[in-house]
Amino acid sequence: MEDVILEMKNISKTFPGVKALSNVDFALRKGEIHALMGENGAGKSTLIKVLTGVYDLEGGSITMAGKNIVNHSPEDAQKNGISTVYQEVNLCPNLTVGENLFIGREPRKGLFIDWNAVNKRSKKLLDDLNIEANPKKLLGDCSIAVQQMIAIARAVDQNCKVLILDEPTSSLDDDEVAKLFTLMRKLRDNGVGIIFVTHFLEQVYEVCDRITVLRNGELVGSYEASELPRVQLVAKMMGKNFDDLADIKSGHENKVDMNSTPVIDARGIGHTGTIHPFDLAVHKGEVIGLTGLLGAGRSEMVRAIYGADKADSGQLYVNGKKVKINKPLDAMMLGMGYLPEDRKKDGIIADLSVRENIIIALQAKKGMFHLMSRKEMDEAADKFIDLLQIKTASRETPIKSLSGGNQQKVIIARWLLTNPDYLILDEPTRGIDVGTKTEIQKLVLDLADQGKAITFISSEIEEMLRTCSRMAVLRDGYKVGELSGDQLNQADIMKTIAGSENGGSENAK
Amino acid sequence: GQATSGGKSTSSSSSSSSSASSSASKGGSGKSVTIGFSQVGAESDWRTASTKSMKGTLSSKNGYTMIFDDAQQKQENQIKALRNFIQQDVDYIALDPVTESGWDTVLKEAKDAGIPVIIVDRMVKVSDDSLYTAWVGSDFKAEGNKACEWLKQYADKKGIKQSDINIVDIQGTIGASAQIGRTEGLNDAVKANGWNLVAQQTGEFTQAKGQEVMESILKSGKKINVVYCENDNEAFGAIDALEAAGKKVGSDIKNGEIMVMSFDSTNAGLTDVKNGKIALDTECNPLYGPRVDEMIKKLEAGQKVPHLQYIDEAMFAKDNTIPTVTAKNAKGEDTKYDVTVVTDDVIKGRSY
Amino acid sequence: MKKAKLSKTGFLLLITIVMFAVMYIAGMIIFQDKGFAKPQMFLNLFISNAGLIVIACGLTIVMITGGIDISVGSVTALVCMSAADVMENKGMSAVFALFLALIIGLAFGVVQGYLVTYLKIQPFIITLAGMFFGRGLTAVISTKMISIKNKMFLAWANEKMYLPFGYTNRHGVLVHAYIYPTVVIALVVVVLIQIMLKFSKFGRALFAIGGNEQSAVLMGLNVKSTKMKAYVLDGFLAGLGGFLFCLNSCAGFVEQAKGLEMDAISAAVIGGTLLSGGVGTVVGTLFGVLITGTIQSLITTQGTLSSWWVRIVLSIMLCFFIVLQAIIGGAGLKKKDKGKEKTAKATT
Amino acid sequence: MQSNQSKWSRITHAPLFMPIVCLIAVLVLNVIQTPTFFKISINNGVLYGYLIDIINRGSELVILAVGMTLVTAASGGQDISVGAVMAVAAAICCQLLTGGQKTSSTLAMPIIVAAIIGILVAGLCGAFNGFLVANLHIQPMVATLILFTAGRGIAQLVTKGQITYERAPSYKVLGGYIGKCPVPTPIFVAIITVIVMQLILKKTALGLYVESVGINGSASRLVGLNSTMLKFITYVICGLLAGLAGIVASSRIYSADANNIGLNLEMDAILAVALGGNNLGGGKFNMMGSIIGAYTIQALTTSLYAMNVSADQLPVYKAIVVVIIVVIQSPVFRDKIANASKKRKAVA
Ligand SMILES: Nc1ncnc2c1ncn2[C@@H]1O[C@H](COP(=O)(O)OP(=O)(O)OP(=O)(O)O)[C@@H](O)[C@H]1O
Ligand SMILES: Nc1ncnc2c1ncn2[C@@H]1O[C@H](COP(=O)(O)OP(=O)(O)OP(=O)(O)O)[C@@H](O)[C@H]1O
Ligand SMILES: [Mg+2]
Ligand SMILES: [Mg+2]
Repeated sequence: MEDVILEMKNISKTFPGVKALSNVDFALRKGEIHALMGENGAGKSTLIKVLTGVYDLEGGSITMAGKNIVNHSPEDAQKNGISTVYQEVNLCPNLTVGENLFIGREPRKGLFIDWNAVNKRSKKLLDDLNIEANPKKLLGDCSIAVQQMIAIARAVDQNCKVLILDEPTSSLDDDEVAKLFTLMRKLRDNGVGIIFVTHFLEQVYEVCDRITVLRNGELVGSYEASELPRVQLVAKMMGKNFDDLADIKSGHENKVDMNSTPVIDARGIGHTGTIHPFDLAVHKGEVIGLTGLLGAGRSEMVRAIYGADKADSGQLYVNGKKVKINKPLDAMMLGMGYLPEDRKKDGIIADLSVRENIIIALQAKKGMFHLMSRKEMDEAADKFIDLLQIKTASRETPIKSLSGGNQQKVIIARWLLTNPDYLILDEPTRGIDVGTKTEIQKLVLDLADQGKAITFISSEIEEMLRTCSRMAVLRDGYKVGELSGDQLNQADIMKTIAGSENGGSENAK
Repeated sequence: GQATSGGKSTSSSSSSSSSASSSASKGGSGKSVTIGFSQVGAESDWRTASTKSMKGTLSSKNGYTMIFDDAQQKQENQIKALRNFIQQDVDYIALDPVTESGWDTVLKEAKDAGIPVIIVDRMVKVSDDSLYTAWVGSDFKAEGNKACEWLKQYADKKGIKQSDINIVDIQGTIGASAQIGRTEGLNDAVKANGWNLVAQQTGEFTQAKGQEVMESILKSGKKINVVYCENDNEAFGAIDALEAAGKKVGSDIKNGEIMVMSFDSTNAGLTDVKNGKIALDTECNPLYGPRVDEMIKKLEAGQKVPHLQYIDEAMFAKDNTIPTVTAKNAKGEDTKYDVTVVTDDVIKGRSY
Repeated sequence: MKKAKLSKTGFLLLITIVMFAVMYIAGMIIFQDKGFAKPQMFLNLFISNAGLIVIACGLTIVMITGGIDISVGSVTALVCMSAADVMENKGMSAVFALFLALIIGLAFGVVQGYLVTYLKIQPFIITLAGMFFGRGLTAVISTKMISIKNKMFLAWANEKMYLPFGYTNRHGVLVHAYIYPTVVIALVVVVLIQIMLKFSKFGRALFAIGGNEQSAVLMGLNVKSTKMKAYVLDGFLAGLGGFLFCLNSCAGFVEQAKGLEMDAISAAVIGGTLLSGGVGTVVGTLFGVLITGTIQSLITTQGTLSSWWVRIVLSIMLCFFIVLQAIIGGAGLKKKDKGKEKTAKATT
Repeated sequence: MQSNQSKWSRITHAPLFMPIVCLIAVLVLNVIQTPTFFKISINNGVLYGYLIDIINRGSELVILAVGMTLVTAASGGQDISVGAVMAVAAAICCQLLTGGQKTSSTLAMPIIVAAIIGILVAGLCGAFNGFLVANLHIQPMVATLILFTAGRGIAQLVTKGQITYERAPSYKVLGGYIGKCPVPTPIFVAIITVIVMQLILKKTALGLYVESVGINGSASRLVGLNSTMLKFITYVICGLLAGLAGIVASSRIYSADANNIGLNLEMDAILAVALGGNNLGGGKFNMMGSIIGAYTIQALTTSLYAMNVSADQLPVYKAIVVVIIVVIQSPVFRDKIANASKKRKAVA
């Protein structure tokens, strides 16, 4: 125990109506990567925020290198050598990439900030981590994945003793995750203690030395990663045994009639500057996946169909009828639903309650003058809170005080409530725990069985393989292929993505 | 052409000139005189009448080119306008100042550029009086003095003890020179005559505020018999409030009527004087156009003009219970003022 | 692709400057015979607005943090009145008056800053209260106007600094173009603040807070003390600006500088500062002041509008300007985005 | 005991709790100063008393606050042109009634027609603001600054720079009394406005839509809401209500005073919204809070008159009371107090 650098004892935290943490103990050793695991809403982010002074310490103690410390703000935490990447990307969109990396610790020449040095050092930092971004570019103009990488770069560049990463990999693809892991190992070897939160079990076993599990705000226990088998870990997180994910597809028969009129038939749809004209047909009862490297244009493709970015070429046929979609409401009226990829920016309506967030899409579809009765709303909200097991103090709790994963569930509920014929799910499982992830995948297949057409986007190919009956592959804004049946395997997909005969994924370059 | 009161008044100051009634094109020469006129704004009917008078008299028909600027009640805008006039090389600058003070710098600039400045309406206070060529305007303190003197004599005549006068002052916008002068006049008289100043509150020169303030004062339950409103609009509001509360408005203080006094003497104000609702309306004359015209003519002809020139202002009442009052004028000299009885002709002659 | 590198802030600033130049040159052509082309006419924009420039700079700082301060007009009135009062009625020196002006500004900054930063009250409301308070206090000092006759003060106010050019006027007098020291002070303030915004930690922290306050906290910036400092600096500049304003008007009275806050806000916004925070420059603000000043000057030079038309034309021109800026800015930025995407793709 | 406490805490945390407490506090303060403050009597056939004054005089402010709340919620900014728009509506209405005369005691057209035209023109002003804010994405305060400046100019243009008097007794009804009814008409107008607005909010999804758009525009668009349209609508509503308030104010003085109707009322309306516990940054709103806020402000003004506070000090008191109210409403302050008392209990 001599090399424990950070120890938290008896940590508790209450929010109005929720006991988020009760008497949690946690210890981090020097030079280890320590996974913090738990279901959505288990209290992982809260523990981190208490540690770094975002929330006041209500009870308990924090010791670092044997010294009692109290962090009143992230600034204090940084001074004490703790640097953090929080769950939601927290950078300033109005500043450049370079500034975001160095703000608060800018290199100076005399009294003045040395902008040359900022840009040079940023460039180096970005290059070291293989991040494709110009230091002078505005952060707001970068994709979320890049933003997430930048947040990580900022955190690791500070000479810290403790590094905290709260779901840093949720928007990253495999290459980038690999880069991150290399970096994490290097830091570990230099004696930095790393707290790593993720819902990807493979990642945990790939890099972590120890695992601490939380459940419902309580500590379940800390274990050596090598001594805790995957199944047991999941069982500890969920509090019950859990059958592995591998086989959810069985039991669902593929009843898709490829000869029927497609529910959605996009012909030559495109949006200048983001996605080149593409054809895509989705049939009743079909789950079609979109895959490609980061930034390949998957999101742009579905946005063009849904009218989030108005398509400027091509035609769209819905159930064989030619339609014109100018705005999302048009698409909704035609029976579409769209779960956007950026939850914070495009998904949640932060100050509204869970109930209001669930019913808003249906209400918008019904129109201003057909207000749903309070009873209808309550019933709808309760039904989905129950169905998707959304952890919330009540249906009137503002959605912003839910944990990230539970917010995502609310957005899913929002679209299920509108009972769409065609549902677009852009990264629906991002930031969702294993148990729920399986639930969602099952749900997707159930919906397909009910005859809905679904487009599913995910960064995890395994997940798509489990759910999709067909996959479209994108590269650089072009649709480059479609795979189905036997072609649906890792190798073939990689080959198509890479576009070369030798297969295997290369760098995005 | 309807400058009845302008015609009636005689300059109290040294100028012995008879007012030149119609303006002829100056000296017959072809070149017109350029005059930059910076006006306060258009915040009241009174001001609008004043602007009209200036624009009407100093028109191209009469040989002038006027550059008019409206300052929107802001002194800083007037300073900007004056600087602009200087750059435009105007022949004269006429300034109706928003405020009395704060003109040193810019007037010096005008002087340096050799442009004569004529101040109208409000006086300016500068460290060096030679910074402006002439001033013509009203004296608000004298207005207050006159009105109070009238009230004192009225009470004497009707056998009302001065100490029984319970007066309410509905002030103008705090800080405006009209408010300052008229309030001062009243405060002096209250002290001198032993009146009770029951309440003093600003009505901001508007009817709505006048009404609101009057309502509130009435509810305090204090005894009131005179309301001193610092302009006509406030008087209208106060009268409405009084009548709504079941009070009778009139001059018969002894029998419980409440007397309303006012300033400005606009058309509507004089109508209320005639109806007996306003007991005394003290004039404040906005028709400066002919005066300025007259001065410029003299200056063009190389003559001297008096540095200060007060416009003489009348007082209007329903009847001639008090035919004349003697009160201190701006220079502290006792001066005799006539009280005019309002007739239909007087009202008709009011253009504003 | 050079243009694509221009940041949003830079782009808005460029629009502002170009539009100002276009407007001013148009004025010079149209009103050539009315002295609009004289250099002094241009300098007058600075002379008459020196105080406003400084005040608007302070306001820009708090606006960058996403805040606002609508008390500046009242603070100016209070500063002028107090300065006039201590010099004229208390017999103090002009130096003392200047000192007092700065203290008043700082006091407003500290109190408002504390309430906004530490009690998290909405800045609009706090500074609205500040606006009432300042105006009321001005009236408490004196409801009468006070003319400043202090020798030293007038010497400061009338100290012309002649420039080596000018024009010959109608009377044959050669008039040198001139400015007052206030102009120099105002320009120095603009430069200093601009440097501070661009090159100091504090300056960048202001932008970070305006961009996303919560992120700024999580990035470990000391948001509270930065915001507090912003308000204090704003207050200080309001005090200083108020004093410059006083040097221009040499008087104190209750109604002084009424509506100055709106002039300052619109100057800042026209100069490209966003009320929502995170974007802005004081150079832009300077041009904002010059633009509103030029609009006024054009109207005065034209000189035949009736009072109400002055207001209407003033706002039509303001409207034209704001709308044009919104359209050009919106379209330009959109186009730029697309350009950027293309470059991104090219490198991929 | 436990349940008692939680009940109490539920009450104290209700959204309307603080606004109501503040209103009551202001009223109670009055009773101490003016014992007759709550006395209501029948005088001259009508209700008479300070309380009636507050409710009566507060009517316009309430009407404005309703519109301002919606605008604030949807666009996260305020409409500062409402005062000027009131003047426009009043000017048009009176000018139509007098048939272009300066003064008239007959009606040139039915009052209802003139009033509706006036209100519609005000709605048009709102539409102009709405267009700038919603379609051109100009910041609300700047967009409405245009009509804030131009509005009174337009009103003066309509009335030719003079006050237009409509002395027909029937025109006084809206600002006075209906026949023998002892309750002033403006109270009814305010109540009807509030009821209609509450009905709209209860029976349609407008409230939810507006909140949603105000909180997250881009997410709202993706769930099918037309945020441009919604913002536009709130500005139109705000304009229409400002028009209504303008007509009431004009009827009180049976004239159109372009310079003074609604002067500075925009600031009070914004203050009312804030005192009602609403976030001026938009999002969730509380209409009743704003209404209570409006009455609080009127109560404050009326009480200061009742206490015969000298006019020049009035803004000082107003500022102090406003600061006290917003400070005790501030969650941070309440937390601090709660913590302090907890600690004290712990010590005991
Ligand atoms: N600001 C807040 N106000 C109220 N409740 C909150 C707040 N933040 C978190 N909670 C609640 O605390 C609990 C723990 O949340 P936390 O964000 O720590 O979960 P998590 O383990 O990080 O979950 P996820 O994996 O979904 O990110 C949740 O029930 C959540 O609803
Ligand atoms: N804000 C932005 N500014 C400029 N270009 C962008 C921006 N967002 C996306 N792009 C570009 O648009 C294309 C598609 O990006 P996007 O990241 O949405 O694709 P994606 O396939 O949905 O990836 P993922 O969902 O994994 O992030 C890429 O070429 C990317 O560079
Ligand atoms: Mg979390
Ligand atoms: Mg995407």
